[in-house]
Amino acid sequence: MSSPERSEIELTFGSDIGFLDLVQEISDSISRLAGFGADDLYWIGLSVREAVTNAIQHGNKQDPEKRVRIVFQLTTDRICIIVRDQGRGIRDSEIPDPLDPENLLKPRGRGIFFVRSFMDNVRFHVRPEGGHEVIMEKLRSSKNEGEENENRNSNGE
Amino acid sequence: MSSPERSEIELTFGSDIGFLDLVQEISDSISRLAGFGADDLYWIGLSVREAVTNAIQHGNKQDPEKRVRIVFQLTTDRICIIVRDQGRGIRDSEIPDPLDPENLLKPRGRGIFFVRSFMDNVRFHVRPEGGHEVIMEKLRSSKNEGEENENRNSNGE
Amino acid sequence: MRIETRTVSDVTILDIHGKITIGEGSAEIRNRVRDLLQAGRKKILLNLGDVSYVDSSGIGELVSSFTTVTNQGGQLKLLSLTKKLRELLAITKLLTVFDTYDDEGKAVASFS
Amino acid sequence: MRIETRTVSDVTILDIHGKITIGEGSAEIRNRVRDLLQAGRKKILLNLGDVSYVDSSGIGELVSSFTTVTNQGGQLKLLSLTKKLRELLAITKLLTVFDTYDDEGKAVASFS
Ligand SMILES: Nc1ncnc2c1ncn2[C@@H]1O[C@H](COP(=O)(O)OP(=O)(O)O)[C@@H](O)[C@H]1O
Ligand SMILES: Nc1ncnc2c1ncn2[C@@H]1O[C@H](COP(=O)(O)OP(=O)(O)O)[C@@H](O)[C@H]1O
Repeated sequence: MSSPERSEIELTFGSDIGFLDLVQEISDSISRLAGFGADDLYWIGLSVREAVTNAIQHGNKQDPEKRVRIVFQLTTDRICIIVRDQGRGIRDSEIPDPLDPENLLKPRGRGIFFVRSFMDNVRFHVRPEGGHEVIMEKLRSSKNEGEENENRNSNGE
Repeated sequence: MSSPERSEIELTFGSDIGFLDLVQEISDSISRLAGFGADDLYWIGLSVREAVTNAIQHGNKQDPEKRVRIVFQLTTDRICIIVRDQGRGIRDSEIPDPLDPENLLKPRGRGIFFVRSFMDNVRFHVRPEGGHEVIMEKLRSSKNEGEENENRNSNGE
Repeated sequence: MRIETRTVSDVTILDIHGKITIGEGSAEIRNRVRDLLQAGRKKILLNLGDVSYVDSSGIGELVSSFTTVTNQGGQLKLLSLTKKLRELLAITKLLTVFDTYDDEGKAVASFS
Repeated sequence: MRIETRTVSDVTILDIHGKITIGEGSAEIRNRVRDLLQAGRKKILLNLGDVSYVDSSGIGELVSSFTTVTNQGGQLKLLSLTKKLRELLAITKLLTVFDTYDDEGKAVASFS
Protein backbone atom coordinates (compact mmCIF):
# COMPACT_ATOMS: atom_id res chain seq x y z
CA MET A 1 0.00 0.00 0.00
CA SER A 2 2.60 2.51 -1.03
CA SER A 3 1.29 4.61 -3.93
CA PRO A 4 -0.83 7.58 -2.87
CA GLU A 5 -3.95 6.33 -4.64
CA ARG A 6 -3.83 2.91 -3.12
CA SER A 7 -3.37 4.20 0.39
CA GLU A 8 -6.19 6.72 0.53
CA ILE A 9 -9.44 5.75 2.22
CA GLU A 10 -12.48 8.02 2.19
CA LEU A 11 -15.48 7.90 4.47
CA THR A 12 -18.62 10.03 4.03
CA PHE A 13 -21.70 10.21 6.25
CA GLY A 14 -24.51 12.53 7.34
CA SER A 15 -24.31 15.08 10.16
CA ASP A 16 -25.51 12.86 12.98
CA ILE A 17 -23.60 12.43 16.23
CA GLY A 18 -25.03 8.89 16.30
CA PHE A 19 -22.17 8.08 13.90
CA LEU A 20 -19.38 9.14 16.28
CA ASP A 21 -18.74 5.71 17.79
CA LEU A 22 -18.69 4.17 14.32
CA VAL A 23 -16.24 6.79 13.06
CA GLN A 24 -13.98 6.12 16.00
CA GLU A 25 -14.06 2.35 15.41
CA ILE A 26 -13.19 2.94 11.76
CA SER A 27 -10.39 5.31 12.74
CA ASP A 28 -9.04 2.58 15.03
CA SER A 29 -9.19 -0.04 12.28
CA ILE A 30 -7.39 2.21 9.81
CA SER A 31 -4.74 3.34 12.31
CA ARG A 32 -4.11 -0.29 13.21
CA LEU A 33 -3.72 -1.18 9.52
CA ALA A 34 -1.30 1.75 9.26
CA GLY A 35 0.81 0.13 11.96
CA PHE A 36 0.10 2.34 14.98
CA GLY A 37 0.04 0.83 18.47
CA ALA A 38 -2.77 0.87 21.04
CA ASP A 39 -1.99 4.26 22.61
CA ASP A 40 -1.61 6.05 19.30
CA LEU A 41 -4.91 4.49 18.17
CA TYR A 42 -6.57 5.96 21.23
CA TRP A 43 -5.31 9.50 20.74
CA ILE A 44 -5.82 9.49 16.98
CA GLY A 45 -9.36 8.20 17.54
CA LEU A 46 -10.12 10.91 20.10
CA SER A 47 -8.77 13.59 17.75
CA VAL A 48 -10.91 12.30 14.88
CA ARG A 49 -13.90 12.20 17.19
CA GLU A 50 -13.38 15.83 18.27
CA ALA A 51 -12.86 17.04 14.69
CA VAL A 52 -15.95 15.18 13.49
CA THR A 53 -18.03 16.49 16.42
CA ASN A 54 -17.03 20.02 15.36
CA ALA A 55 -17.78 19.30 11.70
CA ILE A 56 -21.27 18.08 12.62
CA GLN A 57 -22.06 20.75 15.23
CA HIS A 58 -20.27 23.91 14.14
CA GLY A 59 -19.55 23.26 10.45
CA ASN A 60 -22.76 21.59 9.30
CA LYS A 61 -24.90 22.92 12.18
CA GLN A 62 -26.40 19.45 12.60
CA ASP A 63 -28.16 19.74 9.22
CA PRO A 64 -28.77 16.09 8.30
CA GLU A 65 -28.62 16.94 4.60
CA LYS A 66 -25.03 18.14 4.98
CA ARG A 67 -22.31 15.54 4.93
CA VAL A 68 -18.99 15.02 6.65
CA ARG A 69 -16.12 13.53 4.67
CA ILE A 70 -13.00 12.04 6.19
CA VAL A 71 -9.95 11.20 4.09
CA PHE A 72 -7.33 8.93 5.62
CA GLN A 73 -3.99 9.00 3.79
CA LEU A 74 -1.50 6.34 4.76
CA THR A 75 2.15 6.89 3.91
CA THR A 76 5.25 5.17 5.19
CA ASP A 77 6.02 7.66 7.94
CA ARG A 78 2.60 9.03 8.93
CA ILE A 79 -1.16 9.02 8.73
CA CYS A 80 -2.82 12.19 7.45
CA ILE A 81 -6.49 12.64 8.29
CA ILE A 82 -8.64 15.33 6.68
CA VAL A 83 -12.09 16.08 8.12
CA ARG A 84 -14.29 18.14 5.80
CA ASP A 85 -17.59 19.86 6.48
CA GLN A 86 -19.83 22.15 4.45
CA GLY A 87 -19.50 25.16 6.75
CA ARG A 88 -17.69 28.48 6.53
CA GLY A 89 -14.72 27.42 8.63
CA ILE A 90 -13.07 28.57 11.82
CA ARG A 91 -11.70 32.03 12.44
CA ASP A 92 -8.53 31.99 14.48
CA SER A 93 -10.15 34.37 16.94
CA GLU A 94 -12.78 31.72 17.64
CA ILE A 95 -10.28 29.17 18.89
CA PRO A 96 -10.17 29.57 22.65
CA ASP A 97 -7.22 28.73 24.88
CA PRO A 98 -8.71 26.42 27.48
CA LEU A 99 -5.65 26.89 29.72
CA ASP A 100 -6.32 30.61 30.10
CA PRO A 101 -7.41 31.02 33.76
CA GLU A 102 -10.52 32.75 32.46
CA ASN A 103 -11.47 29.65 30.47
CA LEU A 104 -10.27 26.95 32.83
CA LEU A 105 -13.73 26.26 34.27
CA LYS A 106 -15.71 26.72 31.07
CA PRO A 107 -17.70 23.69 29.97
CA ARG A 108 -16.62 23.94 26.31
CA GLY A 109 -13.68 24.87 24.14
CA ARG A 110 -11.33 21.89 24.59
CA GLY A 111 -11.96 20.02 21.31
CA ILE A 112 -9.41 21.74 19.07
CA PHE A 113 -7.00 21.84 22.00
CA PHE A 114 -7.18 18.03 22.20
CA VAL A 115 -6.63 17.66 18.46
CA ARG A 116 -3.59 19.93 18.66
CA SER A 117 -2.28 18.11 21.73
CA PHE A 118 -2.47 14.62 20.29
CA MET A 119 -1.72 15.08 16.58
CA ASP A 120 1.58 16.27 15.16
CA ASN A 121 0.51 18.83 12.57
CA VAL A 122 -2.90 20.46 12.56
CA ARG A 123 -4.12 22.98 10.00
CA PHE A 124 -7.50 24.55 9.25
CA HIS A 125 -8.32 25.29 5.66
CA VAL A 126 -11.27 27.00 4.00
CA ARG A 127 -11.67 25.39 0.60
CA PRO A 128 -12.05 27.69 -2.43
CA GLU A 129 -14.72 25.33 -3.79
CA GLY A 130 -16.66 25.71 -0.52
CA GLY A 131 -16.52 24.04 2.84
CA HIS A 132 -13.88 23.75 5.50
CA GLU A 133 -11.36 21.12 6.45
CA VAL A 134 -9.14 20.22 9.36
CA ILE A 135 -5.93 18.52 8.26
CA MET A 136 -4.13 16.57 10.93
CA GLU A 137 -1.13 14.30 10.81
CA LYS A 138 0.33 11.73 13.15
CA LEU A 139 3.91 10.64 12.59
CA ARG A 140 4.77 7.01 13.24
CA SER A 141 7.73 7.82 15.42
CA SER A 142 6.20 10.77 17.20
CA LYS A 143 6.05 11.07 20.93
CA ASN A 144 3.92 13.66 22.66
CA GLU A 145 2.37 14.53 25.97
CA GLY A 146 -0.52 12.15 25.98
CA GLU A 147 1.39 9.09 24.98
CA GLU A 148 3.26 6.15 26.45
CA ASN A 149 5.73 3.88 24.78
CA GLU A 150 4.05 0.56 25.51
CA ASN A 151 2.43 -1.14 22.51
CA ARG A 152 4.16 1.22 20.11
CA ASN A 153 5.08 -0.02 16.72
CA SER A 154 7.10 2.36 14.69
CA ASN A 155 7.65 0.44 11.47
CA GLY A 156 4.13 -0.33 10.33
CA GLU A 157 4.53 -4.07 10.97
CA MET B 1 -30.73 7.94 11.85
CA SER B 2 -33.93 7.65 9.88
CA SER B 3 -33.76 9.95 6.84
CA PRO B 4 -32.00 8.49 3.81
CA GLU B 5 -29.24 11.10 3.79
CA ARG B 6 -28.38 10.69 7.42
CA SER B 7 -28.21 6.94 7.20
CA GLU B 8 -25.93 6.55 4.19
CA ILE B 9 -22.26 5.84 4.76
CA GLU B 10 -19.79 5.74 1.89
CA LEU B 11 -16.35 4.18 1.85
CA THR B 12 -13.84 4.52 -1.00
CA PHE B 13 -10.41 2.93 -1.37
CA GLY B 14 -7.88 1.71 -3.95
CA SER B 15 -7.84 -1.74 -5.58
CA ASP B 16 -5.63 -3.50 -3.07
CA ILE B 17 -6.61 -6.75 -1.38
CA GLY B 18 -4.60 -5.51 1.60
CA PHE B 19 -7.74 -3.51 2.45
CA LEU B 20 -10.02 -6.57 2.73
CA ASP B 21 -9.64 -7.07 6.49
CA LEU B 22 -10.24 -3.36 7.06
CA VAL B 23 -13.36 -3.42 4.88
CA GLN B 24 -14.69 -6.38 6.79
CA GLU B 25 -14.08 -4.68 10.15
CA ILE B 26 -15.89 -1.58 8.89
CA SER B 27 -18.75 -3.72 7.58
CA ASP B 28 -18.99 -5.30 11.05
CA SER B 29 -19.04 -1.91 12.78
CA ILE B 30 -21.76 -0.58 10.48
CA SER B 31 -23.89 -3.74 10.69
CA ARG B 32 -23.62 -3.59 14.48
CA LEU B 33 -24.72 0.05 14.46
CA ALA B 34 -27.62 -1.01 12.24
CA GLY B 35 -28.70 -3.43 14.94
CA PHE B 36 -27.69 -6.80 13.47
CA GLY B 37 -26.52 -9.60 15.74
CA ALA B 38 -23.24 -11.51 15.67
CA ASP B 39 -24.21 -14.14 13.10
CA ASP B 40 -25.70 -11.65 10.67
CA LEU B 41 -22.54 -9.54 11.05
CA TYR B 42 -20.48 -12.55 10.04
CA TRP B 43 -22.44 -13.38 6.91
CA ILE B 44 -22.86 -9.76 5.84
CA GLY B 45 -19.10 -9.27 6.35
CA LEU B 46 -18.27 -12.33 4.28
CA SER B 47 -20.60 -11.17 1.49
CA VAL B 48 -19.01 -7.72 1.47
CA ARG B 49 -15.58 -9.32 1.42
CA GLU B 50 -16.48 -11.50 -1.58
CA ALA B 51 -18.05 -8.61 -3.50
CA VAL B 52 -15.05 -6.37 -2.81
CA THR B 53 -12.61 -9.14 -3.79
CA ASN B 54 -14.45 -9.39 -7.13
CA ALA B 55 -14.48 -5.60 -7.55
CA ILE B 56 -10.71 -5.49 -7.04
CA GLN B 57 -9.82 -8.59 -9.06
CA HIS B 58 -12.35 -8.83 -11.86
CA GLY B 59 -13.80 -5.31 -12.00
CA ASN B 60 -10.72 -3.15 -11.53
CA LYS B 61 -8.23 -5.87 -12.54
CA GLN B 62 -6.05 -4.95 -9.57
CA ASP B 63 -5.25 -1.56 -11.11
CA PRO B 64 -4.23 0.49 -8.07
CA GLU B 65 -5.42 3.69 -9.76
CA LYS B 66 -8.96 2.34 -9.92
CA ARG B 67 -11.11 2.68 -6.84
CA VAL B 68 -13.76 0.63 -5.12
CA ARG B 69 -16.70 2.41 -3.53
CA ILE B 70 -19.05 0.89 -1.00
CA VAL B 71 -22.31 2.55 -0.01
CA PHE B 72 -24.04 1.32 3.14
CA GLN B 73 -27.67 2.42 3.41
CA LEU B 74 -29.34 1.85 6.75
CA THR B 75 -33.11 1.82 6.90
CA THR B 76 -35.46 0.61 9.58
CA ASP B 77 -35.99 -2.86 8.14
CA ARG B 78 -32.73 -3.58 6.28
CA ILE B 79 -29.20 -2.73 5.32
CA CYS B 80 -28.50 -2.18 1.63
CA ILE B 81 -24.86 -2.44 0.54
CA ILE B 82 -23.69 -1.35 -2.90
CA VAL B 83 -20.19 -2.31 -4.08
CA ARG B 84 -19.02 -0.36 -7.12
CA ASP B 85 -16.01 -0.93 -9.35
CA GLN B 86 -14.79 0.70 -12.57
CA GLY B 87 -15.09 -2.42 -14.72
CA ARG B 88 -17.47 -3.53 -17.45
CA GLY B 89 -19.61 -5.71 -15.21
CA ILE B 90 -20.62 -9.34 -15.08
CA ARG B 91 -22.41 -11.20 -17.84
CA ASP B 92 -24.94 -13.66 -16.51
CA SER B 93 -23.24 -16.40 -18.51
CA GLU B 94 -20.08 -15.78 -16.47
CA ILE B 95 -21.70 -16.65 -13.18
CA PRO B 96 -20.99 -20.31 -12.56
CA ASP B 97 -23.13 -22.67 -10.51
CA PRO B 98 -20.67 -24.16 -8.04
CA LEU B 99 -23.15 -26.94 -7.17
CA ASP B 100 -23.09 -28.27 -10.72
CA PRO B 101 -21.26 -31.64 -10.44
CA GLU B 102 -18.92 -30.39 -13.15
CA ASN B 103 -17.90 -27.41 -10.98
CA LEU B 104 -17.99 -29.05 -7.56
CA LEU B 105 -14.22 -29.57 -7.37
CA LYS B 106 -13.18 -26.34 -9.11
CA PRO B 107 -11.00 -24.04 -7.01
CA ARG B 108 -12.93 -20.90 -7.92
CA GLY B 109 -16.44 -19.67 -8.64
CA ARG B 110 -18.03 -19.61 -5.17
CA GLY B 111 -17.86 -15.87 -4.40
CA ILE B 112 -21.13 -14.73 -5.96
CA PHE B 113 -22.76 -17.94 -4.73
CA PHE B 114 -21.85 -16.96 -1.16
CA VAL B 115 -23.20 -13.43 -1.62
CA ARG B 116 -26.46 -14.85 -2.98
CA SER B 117 -26.66 -17.42 -0.17
CA PHE B 118 -26.19 -14.99 2.69
CA MET B 119 -27.87 -11.80 1.50
CA ASP B 120 -31.58 -11.40 0.82
CA ASN B 121 -31.63 -9.55 -2.48
CA VAL B 122 -28.67 -9.42 -4.85
CA ARG B 123 -28.59 -7.54 -8.13
CA PHE B 124 -25.83 -6.71 -10.62
CA HIS B 125 -26.03 -3.43 -12.41
CA VAL B 126 -23.93 -1.85 -15.15
CA ARG B 127 -24.07 1.89 -14.58
CA PRO B 128 -24.86 4.12 -17.58
CA GLU B 129 -22.21 6.56 -16.35
CA GLY B 130 -19.65 3.76 -16.36
CA GLY B 131 -18.67 1.06 -13.92
CA HIS B 132 -20.50 -1.82 -12.35
CA GLU B 133 -22.19 -2.38 -9.05
CA VAL B 134 -23.45 -5.23 -6.94
CA ILE B 135 -26.46 -4.26 -4.84
CA MET B 136 -27.19 -6.51 -1.91
CA GLU B 137 -29.68 -6.25 0.91
CA LYS B 138 -30.05 -7.94 4.25
CA LEU B 139 -33.40 -7.74 6.00
CA ARG B 140 -33.41 -7.41 9.77
CA SER B 141 -35.87 -10.21 10.29
CA SER B 142 -34.53 -12.50 7.61
CA LYS B 143 -33.54 -16.06 8.27
CA ASN B 144 -31.56 -18.08 5.79
CA GLU B 145 -29.50 -21.21 5.44
CA GLY B 146 -26.29 -20.03 6.95
CA GLU B 147 -27.72 -18.46 10.01
CA GLU B 148 -28.60 -19.28 13.60
CA ASN B 149 -30.92 -17.45 15.93
CA GLU B 150 -28.50 -16.87 18.80
CA ASN B 151 -27.36 -13.28 19.23
CA ARG B 152 -29.98 -12.03 16.85
CA ASN B 153 -31.41 -8.62 17.37
CA SER B 154 -34.26 -7.75 15.12
CA ASN B 155 -35.20 -4.28 16.25
CA GLY B 156 -31.99 -2.31 15.99
CA GLU B 157 -31.49 -2.15 19.78
CA MET C 1 -23.92 6.00 30.33
CA ARG C 2 -25.51 4.65 33.51
CA ILE C 3 -25.39 6.26 36.95
CA GLU C 4 -25.97 4.53 40.29
CA THR C 5 -26.29 6.44 43.54
CA ARG C 6 -25.00 5.28 46.94
CA THR C 7 -24.60 7.02 50.28
CA VAL C 8 -21.66 6.54 52.66
CA SER C 9 -22.17 8.59 55.87
CA ASP C 10 -23.07 12.04 54.53
CA VAL C 11 -21.28 11.61 51.19
CA THR C 12 -23.24 10.71 48.06
CA ILE C 13 -21.30 8.52 45.65
CA LEU C 14 -22.33 8.46 42.01
CA ASP C 15 -20.99 5.32 40.31
CA ILE C 16 -20.76 6.22 36.64
CA HIS C 17 -20.61 3.45 34.05
CA GLY C 18 -19.84 3.67 30.33
CA LYS C 19 -19.06 6.68 28.16
CA ILE C 20 -19.13 10.34 29.12
CA THR C 21 -19.30 11.76 25.61
CA ILE C 22 -21.42 14.06 23.52
CA GLY C 23 -24.79 12.50 22.86
CA GLU C 24 -24.38 9.86 25.59
CA GLY C 25 -26.87 11.56 27.91
CA SER C 26 -24.50 14.51 28.06
CA ALA C 27 -26.34 16.46 30.74
CA GLU C 28 -27.13 13.47 32.94
CA ILE C 29 -24.37 13.92 35.50
CA ARG C 30 -25.06 17.65 35.78
CA ASN C 31 -28.79 17.01 36.26
CA ARG C 32 -28.18 14.34 38.86
CA VAL C 33 -25.86 16.66 40.73
CA ARG C 34 -28.42 19.47 40.63
CA ASP C 35 -31.07 17.15 42.10
CA LEU C 36 -28.72 16.22 44.93
CA LEU C 37 -28.00 19.86 45.72
CA GLN C 38 -31.72 20.60 45.81
CA ALA C 39 -32.14 17.75 48.26
CA GLY C 40 -29.50 19.38 50.42
CA ARG C 41 -26.80 16.79 49.70
CA LYS C 42 -23.63 18.81 49.13
CA LYS C 43 -20.84 16.24 49.47
CA ILE C 44 -20.60 14.43 46.17
CA LEU C 45 -18.04 11.87 45.00
CA LEU C 46 -18.02 10.83 41.32
CA ASN C 47 -16.68 7.29 40.98
CA LEU C 48 -15.21 7.14 37.46
CA GLY C 49 -13.55 3.72 37.75
CA ASP C 50 -15.96 2.13 35.28
CA VAL C 51 -15.96 4.97 32.76
CA SER C 52 -14.82 3.58 29.41
CA TYR C 53 -14.39 6.78 27.43
CA VAL C 54 -14.41 10.55 27.89
CA ASP C 55 -14.24 13.22 25.17
CA SER C 56 -13.94 17.01 25.47
CA SER C 57 -17.69 17.27 26.10
CA GLY C 58 -17.34 14.78 28.91
CA ILE C 59 -14.57 16.85 30.48
CA GLY C 60 -16.91 19.83 30.18
CA GLU C 61 -19.61 17.85 31.93
CA LEU C 62 -17.31 17.16 34.88
CA VAL C 63 -16.29 20.83 35.03
CA SER C 64 -19.93 22.03 34.96
CA SER C 65 -20.85 19.67 37.74
CA PHE C 66 -17.88 20.89 39.75
CA THR C 67 -18.70 24.60 39.37
CA THR C 68 -22.40 24.03 40.11
CA VAL C 69 -21.57 22.26 43.37
CA THR C 70 -18.84 24.69 44.39
CA ASN C 71 -21.05 27.72 43.69
CA GLN C 72 -23.61 26.35 46.13
CA GLY C 73 -21.08 25.78 48.87
CA GLY C 74 -20.74 22.06 48.29
CA GLN C 75 -17.82 19.81 47.43
CA LEU C 76 -17.42 17.55 44.37
CA LYS C 77 -14.48 15.14 44.19
CA LEU C 78 -13.37 12.44 41.77
CA LEU C 79 -12.60 8.79 42.51
CA SER C 80 -10.64 6.23 40.43
CA LEU C 81 -9.58 8.10 37.32
CA THR C 82 -8.49 5.86 34.47
CA LYS C 83 -5.01 6.51 33.10
CA LYS C 84 -6.36 8.18 29.96
CA LEU C 85 -8.77 10.43 31.85
CA ARG C 86 -5.96 11.46 34.20
CA GLU C 87 -3.92 12.47 31.14
CA LEU C 88 -6.79 14.53 29.74
CA LEU C 89 -7.25 16.32 33.07
CA ALA C 90 -3.48 16.87 33.30
CA ILE C 91 -3.08 18.56 29.91
CA THR C 92 -6.17 20.71 30.50
CA LYS C 93 -4.73 21.81 33.90
CA LEU C 94 -7.83 20.45 35.62
CA LEU C 95 -5.96 18.00 37.84
CA THR C 96 -5.13 20.98 40.03
CA VAL C 97 -8.80 22.00 40.13
CA PHE C 98 -10.28 18.63 41.04
CA ASP C 99 -9.58 16.77 44.25
CA THR C 100 -8.94 13.18 43.07
CA TYR C 101 -8.59 9.88 44.95
CA ASP C 102 -7.85 6.26 44.17
CA ASP C 103 -9.19 4.90 47.47
CA GLU C 104 -12.88 5.23 48.26
CA GLY C 105 -12.39 5.23 52.04
CA LYS C 106 -9.84 8.03 51.86
CA ALA C 107 -12.03 9.97 49.46
CA VAL C 108 -15.06 9.75 51.77
CA ALA C 109 -12.96 10.69 54.81
CA SER C 110 -11.58 13.76 52.99
CA PHE C 111 -14.93 15.59 52.90
CA SER C 112 -15.04 18.23 55.65
CA MET D 1 -1.74 -18.00 8.12
CA ARG D 2 0.77 -20.28 9.81
CA ILE D 3 1.19 -24.01 9.21
CA GLU D 4 2.86 -26.51 11.54
CA THR D 5 3.58 -30.08 10.52
CA ARG D 6 3.37 -33.15 12.77
CA THR D 7 3.48 -36.87 12.10
CA VAL D 8 1.33 -39.46 13.86
CA SER D 9 2.21 -42.99 12.65
CA ASP D 10 2.12 -42.62 8.86
CA VAL D 11 -0.30 -39.69 8.83
CA THR D 12 0.98 -36.13 8.40
CA ILE D 13 -1.04 -33.56 10.31
CA LEU D 14 -0.93 -29.94 9.18
CA ASP D 15 -2.04 -27.64 12.02
CA ILE D 16 -3.30 -24.52 10.29
CA HIS D 17 -3.55 -21.27 12.27
CA GLY D 18 -5.21 -18.00 11.30
CA LYS D 19 -7.04 -17.02 8.13
CA ILE D 20 -7.41 -19.00 4.92
CA THR D 21 -8.36 -16.12 2.66
CA ILE D 22 -7.25 -14.47 -0.55
CA GLY D 23 -3.91 -12.80 -0.06
CA GLU D 24 -3.17 -14.62 3.18
CA GLY D 25 -0.55 -16.88 1.59
CA SER D 26 -3.32 -18.33 -0.55
CA ALA D 27 -1.28 -21.08 -2.15
CA GLU D 28 0.58 -22.08 1.01
CA ILE D 29 -1.52 -25.13 1.92
CA ARG D 30 -1.49 -26.38 -1.67
CA ASN D 31 2.30 -25.99 -1.85
CA ARG D 32 2.85 -27.71 1.46
CA VAL D 33 0.64 -30.59 0.33
CA ARG D 34 2.54 -30.87 -2.95
CA ASP D 35 5.85 -31.08 -1.06
CA LEU D 36 4.45 -33.87 1.12
CA LEU D 37 3.28 -35.84 -1.91
CA GLN D 38 6.73 -35.50 -3.49
CA ALA D 39 8.23 -36.86 -0.29
CA GLY D 40 5.91 -39.85 -0.61
CA ARG D 41 3.64 -38.86 2.26
CA LYS D 42 0.13 -39.49 0.99
CA LYS D 43 -1.99 -39.53 4.16
CA ILE D 44 -2.68 -35.95 5.07
CA LEU D 45 -4.92 -34.53 7.78
CA LEU D 46 -5.63 -30.77 7.84
CA ASN D 47 -6.34 -29.63 11.38
CA LEU D 48 -8.56 -26.56 10.99
CA GLY D 49 -9.47 -26.09 14.66
CA ASP D 50 -7.46 -22.88 14.94
CA VAL D 51 -8.58 -21.36 11.64
CA SER D 52 -10.22 -18.01 12.38
CA TYR D 53 -11.68 -17.19 8.98
CA VAL D 54 -12.25 -18.77 5.56
CA ASP D 55 -13.54 -17.04 2.41
CA SER D 56 -14.44 -18.53 -1.00
CA SER D 57 -10.76 -18.52 -1.99
CA GLY D 58 -9.96 -20.48 1.14
CA ILE D 59 -12.62 -23.05 0.27
CA GLY D 60 -10.99 -23.26 -3.18
CA GLU D 61 -7.64 -23.82 -1.52
CA LEU D 62 -9.01 -26.79 0.43
CA VAL D 63 -10.62 -28.20 -2.72
CA SER D 64 -7.38 -27.85 -4.74
CA SER D 65 -5.41 -29.58 -2.05
CA PHE D 66 -7.97 -32.36 -1.96
CA THR D 67 -7.96 -32.96 -5.70
CA THR D 68 -4.15 -32.85 -5.89
CA VAL D 69 -3.83 -35.51 -3.20
CA THR D 70 -6.64 -37.68 -4.56
CA ASN D 71 -5.25 -37.56 -8.10
CA GLN D 72 -1.98 -38.97 -6.81
CA GLY D 73 -3.65 -41.81 -4.98
CA GLY D 74 -3.43 -40.19 -1.55
CA GLN D 75 -6.00 -39.24 1.04
CA LEU D 76 -6.71 -35.78 2.46
CA LYS D 77 -9.11 -35.41 5.38
CA LEU D 78 -10.26 -32.52 7.56
CA LEU D 79 -10.14 -32.24 11.36
CA SER D 80 -12.04 -29.88 13.69
CA LEU D 81 -14.13 -27.71 11.40
CA THR D 82 -15.46 -24.56 13.03
CA LYS D 83 -19.22 -24.11 12.92
CA LYS D 84 -18.99 -21.43 10.24
CA LEU D 85 -16.65 -23.45 8.02
CA ARG D 86 -18.95 -26.44 8.34
CA GLU D 87 -21.82 -24.27 7.12
CA LEU D 88 -19.79 -23.05 4.14
CA LEU D 89 -18.88 -26.63 3.19
CA ALA D 90 -22.50 -27.67 3.66
CA ILE D 91 -24.01 -25.08 1.31
CA THR D 92 -21.33 -25.73 -1.32
CA LYS D 93 -22.08 -29.49 -1.14
CA LEU D 94 -18.47 -30.16 -0.17
CA LEU D 95 -19.27 -31.84 3.15
CA THR D 96 -20.09 -34.94 1.11
CA VAL D 97 -16.75 -34.67 -0.70
CA PHE D 98 -14.51 -34.25 2.34
CA ASP D 99 -14.06 -36.83 5.06
CA THR D 100 -14.31 -34.75 8.27
CA TYR D 101 -13.57 -35.58 11.93
CA ASP D 102 -13.81 -33.88 15.29
CA ASP D 103 -11.52 -36.33 17.08
CA GLU D 104 -7.86 -36.52 16.08
CA GLY D 105 -7.43 -40.14 17.16
CA LYS D 106 -10.40 -41.28 15.12
CA ALA D 107 -9.23 -39.20 12.17
CA VAL D 108 -5.76 -40.77 12.21
CA ALA D 109 -7.20 -44.28 12.61
CA SER D 110 -9.50 -43.75 9.62
CA PHE D 111 -6.67 -43.61 7.06
CA SER D 112 -6.41 -46.95 5.28
N1 LIG E 1 -15.65 22.74 11.83
C1 LIG E 1 -15.88 23.97 12.37
N2 LIG E 1 -16.55 24.91 11.66
C2 LIG E 1 -16.80 26.13 12.19
N3 LIG E 1 -16.42 26.50 13.43
C3 LIG E 1 -15.74 25.61 14.18
C4 LIG E 1 -15.45 24.31 13.70
N4 LIG E 1 -14.74 23.64 14.66
C5 LIG E 1 -14.64 24.49 15.70
N5 LIG E 1 -15.24 25.68 15.43
C6 LIG E 1 -15.30 26.86 16.32
O1 LIG E 1 -14.23 26.78 17.24
C7 LIG E 1 -14.73 26.76 18.58
C8 LIG E 1 -13.86 25.88 19.47
O2 LIG E 1 -14.01 24.52 19.13
P1 LIG E 1 -13.59 23.41 20.16
O3 LIG E 1 -12.24 23.71 20.68
O4 LIG E 1 -13.78 22.08 19.52
O5 LIG E 1 -14.59 23.56 21.38
P2 LIG E 1 -16.18 23.41 21.44
O6 LIG E 1 -16.62 22.65 20.24
O7 LIG E 1 -16.40 22.69 22.72
O8 LIG E 1 -16.72 24.81 21.46
C9 LIG E 1 -16.17 26.28 18.46
O9 LIG E 1 -16.98 26.73 19.54
C10 LIG E 1 -16.58 26.90 17.13
O10 LIG E 1 -16.95 28.25 17.28
N1 LIG F 1 -17.12 -7.14 -10.25
C1 LIG F 1 -16.98 -7.97 -11.30
N2 LIG F 1 -16.68 -7.46 -12.54
C2 LIG F 1 -16.53 -8.28 -13.60
N3 LIG F 1 -16.67 -9.63 -13.53
C3 LIG F 1 -16.96 -10.18 -12.35
C4 LIG F 1 -17.14 -9.39 -11.17
N4 LIG F 1 -17.46 -10.22 -10.16
C5 LIG F 1 -17.45 -11.46 -10.66
N5 LIG F 1 -17.17 -11.46 -11.98
C6 LIG F 1 -17.12 -12.64 -12.88
O1 LIG F 1 -17.89 -13.66 -12.31
C7 LIG F 1 -17.09 -14.83 -12.10
C8 LIG F 1 -17.54 -15.55 -10.82
O2 LIG F 1 -17.24 -14.80 -9.68
P1 LIG F 1 -17.20 -15.52 -8.26
O3 LIG F 1 -18.43 -16.33 -8.09
O4 LIG F 1 -16.94 -14.49 -7.23
O5 LIG F 1 -15.99 -16.53 -8.34
P2 LIG F 1 -14.42 -16.26 -8.56
O6 LIG F 1 -14.16 -14.81 -8.26
O7 LIG F 1 -13.79 -17.19 -7.61
O8 LIG F 1 -14.16 -16.61 -10.00
C9 LIG F 1 -15.67 -14.32 -12.02
O9 LIG F 1 -14.73 -15.30 -12.35
C10 LIG F 1 -15.71 -13.17 -13.02
O10 LIG F 1 -15.56 -13.64 -14.34
